[in-house]
Amino acid sequence: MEFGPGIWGPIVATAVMLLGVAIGYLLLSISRRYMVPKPSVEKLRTYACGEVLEPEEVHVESEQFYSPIRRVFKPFYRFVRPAHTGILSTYLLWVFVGFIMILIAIVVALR
Amino acid sequence: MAGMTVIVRTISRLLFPFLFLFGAYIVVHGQLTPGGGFQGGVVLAAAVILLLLAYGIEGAQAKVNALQAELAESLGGLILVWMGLMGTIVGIAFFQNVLPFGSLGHVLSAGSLPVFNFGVGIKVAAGLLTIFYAILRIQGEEEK
Amino acid sequence: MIAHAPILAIVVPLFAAFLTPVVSIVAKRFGVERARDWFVVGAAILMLLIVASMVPAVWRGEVLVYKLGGWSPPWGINLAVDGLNLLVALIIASVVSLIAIYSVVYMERDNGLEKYYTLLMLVTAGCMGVTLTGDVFNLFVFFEIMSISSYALVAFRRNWDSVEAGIKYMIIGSLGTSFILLSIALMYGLVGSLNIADLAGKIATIKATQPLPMIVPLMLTLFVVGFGIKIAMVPLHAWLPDAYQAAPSAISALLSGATATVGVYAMLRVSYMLFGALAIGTMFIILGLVTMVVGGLMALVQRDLKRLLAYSSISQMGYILLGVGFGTAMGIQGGLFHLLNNAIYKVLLFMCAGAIVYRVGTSNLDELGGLGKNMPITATLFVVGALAISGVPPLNGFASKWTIYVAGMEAGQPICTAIAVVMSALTLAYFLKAINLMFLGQRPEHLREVKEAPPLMLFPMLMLAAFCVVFGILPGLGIDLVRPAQSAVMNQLGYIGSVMGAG
Amino acid sequence: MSLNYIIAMLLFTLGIYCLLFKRNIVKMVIGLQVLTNGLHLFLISLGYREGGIAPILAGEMLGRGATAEFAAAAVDPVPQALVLTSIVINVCTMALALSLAIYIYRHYGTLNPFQIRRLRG
Repeated sequence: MEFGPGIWGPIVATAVMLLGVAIGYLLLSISRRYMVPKPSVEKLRTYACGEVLEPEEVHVESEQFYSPIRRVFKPFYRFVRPAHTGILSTYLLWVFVGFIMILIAIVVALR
Repeated sequence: MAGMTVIVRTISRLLFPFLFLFGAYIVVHGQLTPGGGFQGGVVLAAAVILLLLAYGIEGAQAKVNALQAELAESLGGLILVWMGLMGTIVGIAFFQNVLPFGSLGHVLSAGSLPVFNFGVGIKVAAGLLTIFYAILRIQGEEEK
Repeated sequence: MIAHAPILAIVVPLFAAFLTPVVSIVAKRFGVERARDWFVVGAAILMLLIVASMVPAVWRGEVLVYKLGGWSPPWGINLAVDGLNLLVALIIASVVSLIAIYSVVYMERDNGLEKYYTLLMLVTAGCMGVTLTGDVFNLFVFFEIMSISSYALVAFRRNWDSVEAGIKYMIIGSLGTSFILLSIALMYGLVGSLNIADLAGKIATIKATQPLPMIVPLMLTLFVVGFGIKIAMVPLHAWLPDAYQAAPSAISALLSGATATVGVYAMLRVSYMLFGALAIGTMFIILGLVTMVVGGLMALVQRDLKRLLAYSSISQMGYILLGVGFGTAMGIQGGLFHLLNNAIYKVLLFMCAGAIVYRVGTSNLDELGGLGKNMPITATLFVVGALAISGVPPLNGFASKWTIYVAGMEAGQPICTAIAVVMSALTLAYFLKAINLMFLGQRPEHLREVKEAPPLMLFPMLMLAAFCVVFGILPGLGIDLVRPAQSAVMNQLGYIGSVMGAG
Repeated sequence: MSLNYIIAMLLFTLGIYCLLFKRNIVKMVIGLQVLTNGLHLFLISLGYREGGIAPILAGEMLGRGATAEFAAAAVDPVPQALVLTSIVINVCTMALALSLAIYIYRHYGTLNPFQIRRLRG
């Protein structure tokens, strides 16, 4: 197996992972024996200090899901993302800009 | 689109057979003269499209309706692929010549080439016609 | 090997494409409309068998040269199959077979299906033609067949989003193909040949004997941009999210699994075989990194599942470019292995998205939730695909990404490798977001009655997920599949020798 | 002869200009066609030769039967075949683009690419 330095035996690793899953499941089932879960409507609801929320209201907004990461890459989301304007002319302009960039790169590389 | 004035109608009705003949001539003489399946097919399609312009879509569809055009397009493609396959069945390679060459300069010569030209001619004529019908159908939907 | 196998692999889908309208009319007359669908499935499987029959000969190291019409290579058109072609042809044939099976149920609510299947088979024929041909103009023609049919397929449903995506894809794509044509014209003017092997030999001679003509970098650029539009490297990627979002899911799967693969193949063939251009590896590395980062970060903030998958597909193309750009044996091996894996799990993920669209009617993440209880099998398969694409062991994505990382370290590019690892983690992040929003959480009231996807749609997805697991647990199997392709990429002289010697 | 190349380049540039600066889908499609026609002119000019004859072995050439003489006089037929193929492809592209433009107009009521931007981000 050409996987470079270190040891990676996929079968062994898979076996170990499956073993881990089995142990976890075993622990879970043992604990279930002592503490039988008693689901009730209140327990299944999302806790919001006693407020009753509809499932639609609890749903995380998909665009805000990773706001910390968005903050880290702020310049990207400020400049590159709005550049995907949806305007065909802009996209064609990108193609030409890309063309010129690649041309310069290739001329430099082949010289 | 209800068609055009009586002058245009008459002229295009008179012109239609000649255009058709000219297209057929170009297709059939593809291996001998400049031209061939594609060019002849375009002339064939232009003949029908002339009727379409003069008489409206009904006039053209009386000659060739949309289903016939689609079927003819498939037929042209099938002729092409089938002649190619004949090369593998009879000869040793795809697209190989399987028919006798005949004598140079005659209409029935050049082996499989006339058949290919015929297939391409049908396919191009029917294909262009299908394109026109399709675009006209979009327009028709709009008016409703 | 079946006699005439290389040409039959192209002719079978082409023949099926022309026959589909006829079969459709006949089937409608006899009241068995489904016969048309199964006819197409049969044609796709027949094509897969034909391609598979070439495997033993090619893996022995032969280059199968097929002369159309019996004309010898520099003069006539020829098909040349070496390891690289064969790998790509296998990927395309399997992907198309599975998508044909998937479409039988997925597309049943649309009308005009005989056109859908005709176009599907035409795309297949175009992909196969690009892959197997040994003639550069023939490659262009098949590339156009593939492109035009895929424009039509993207706009197949003719509602506002698919039409908008279609016209954007069409104009940008046509610009790309005219670049390719210009490059071919320049090449014909410079060298006077159209055969890939002949061209490669002659360009090598020109390079060896005289200072490089100014036109060669321009030719290479035109090719790279033309094929780069098809594989959507940044900044040529703008059409892709729109097209993948708006197309029917089966077509999104086809585009990501077949046409993008073909684009990578053509790029490899042209830049490595024709120009022997290891010198531009650095450019591929930079482009790959930019593609990876932009695709990944854009995917993170998407609201639509299919758009998210589209951006992640851009990101994965970055990995392939990175691996190929390293230029070492292991790098190319990793890149090609990732190409294979990408086709597997990307098609799987788009099929899962299609199953959700089929049952729920939307792919907007904000309107989904809690579907894990309704569609347990689809959810499991999506999780398998998502973990595979993020490179979680023991699935196949891990094996290929690891190969690329090792190649990067050995090529002395630790920073590039580090960026790739970080982006891999980001991939997991946005897929976890998708899994969370779709399958976990509380279920909105209107999704209560949603049922599991039909078995005929689940079958191809199960097959693909099985491949994900198999190539993950036994990566040696995948590497063995890829190794002939890698040695074919490196063995430029062998290709030229076999093709030119066949006359 | 070099006039051909100049005009081909002009057409190509004109096509690119149309694609970049015209604010109408149909005009952009026309620009695409102008661009490819420039390409076709370029390809045809590559195969042309001063005072060449059509590459068909017929007519008076047939009588003399001198293949070498014919080959020396005829223009290169390969670019012509390439251009013909490319024209066929262009017809398809054009037809598809125009029918898409019709649908665009129906859904959006405009052909301005600056207003056809519901898919973005």
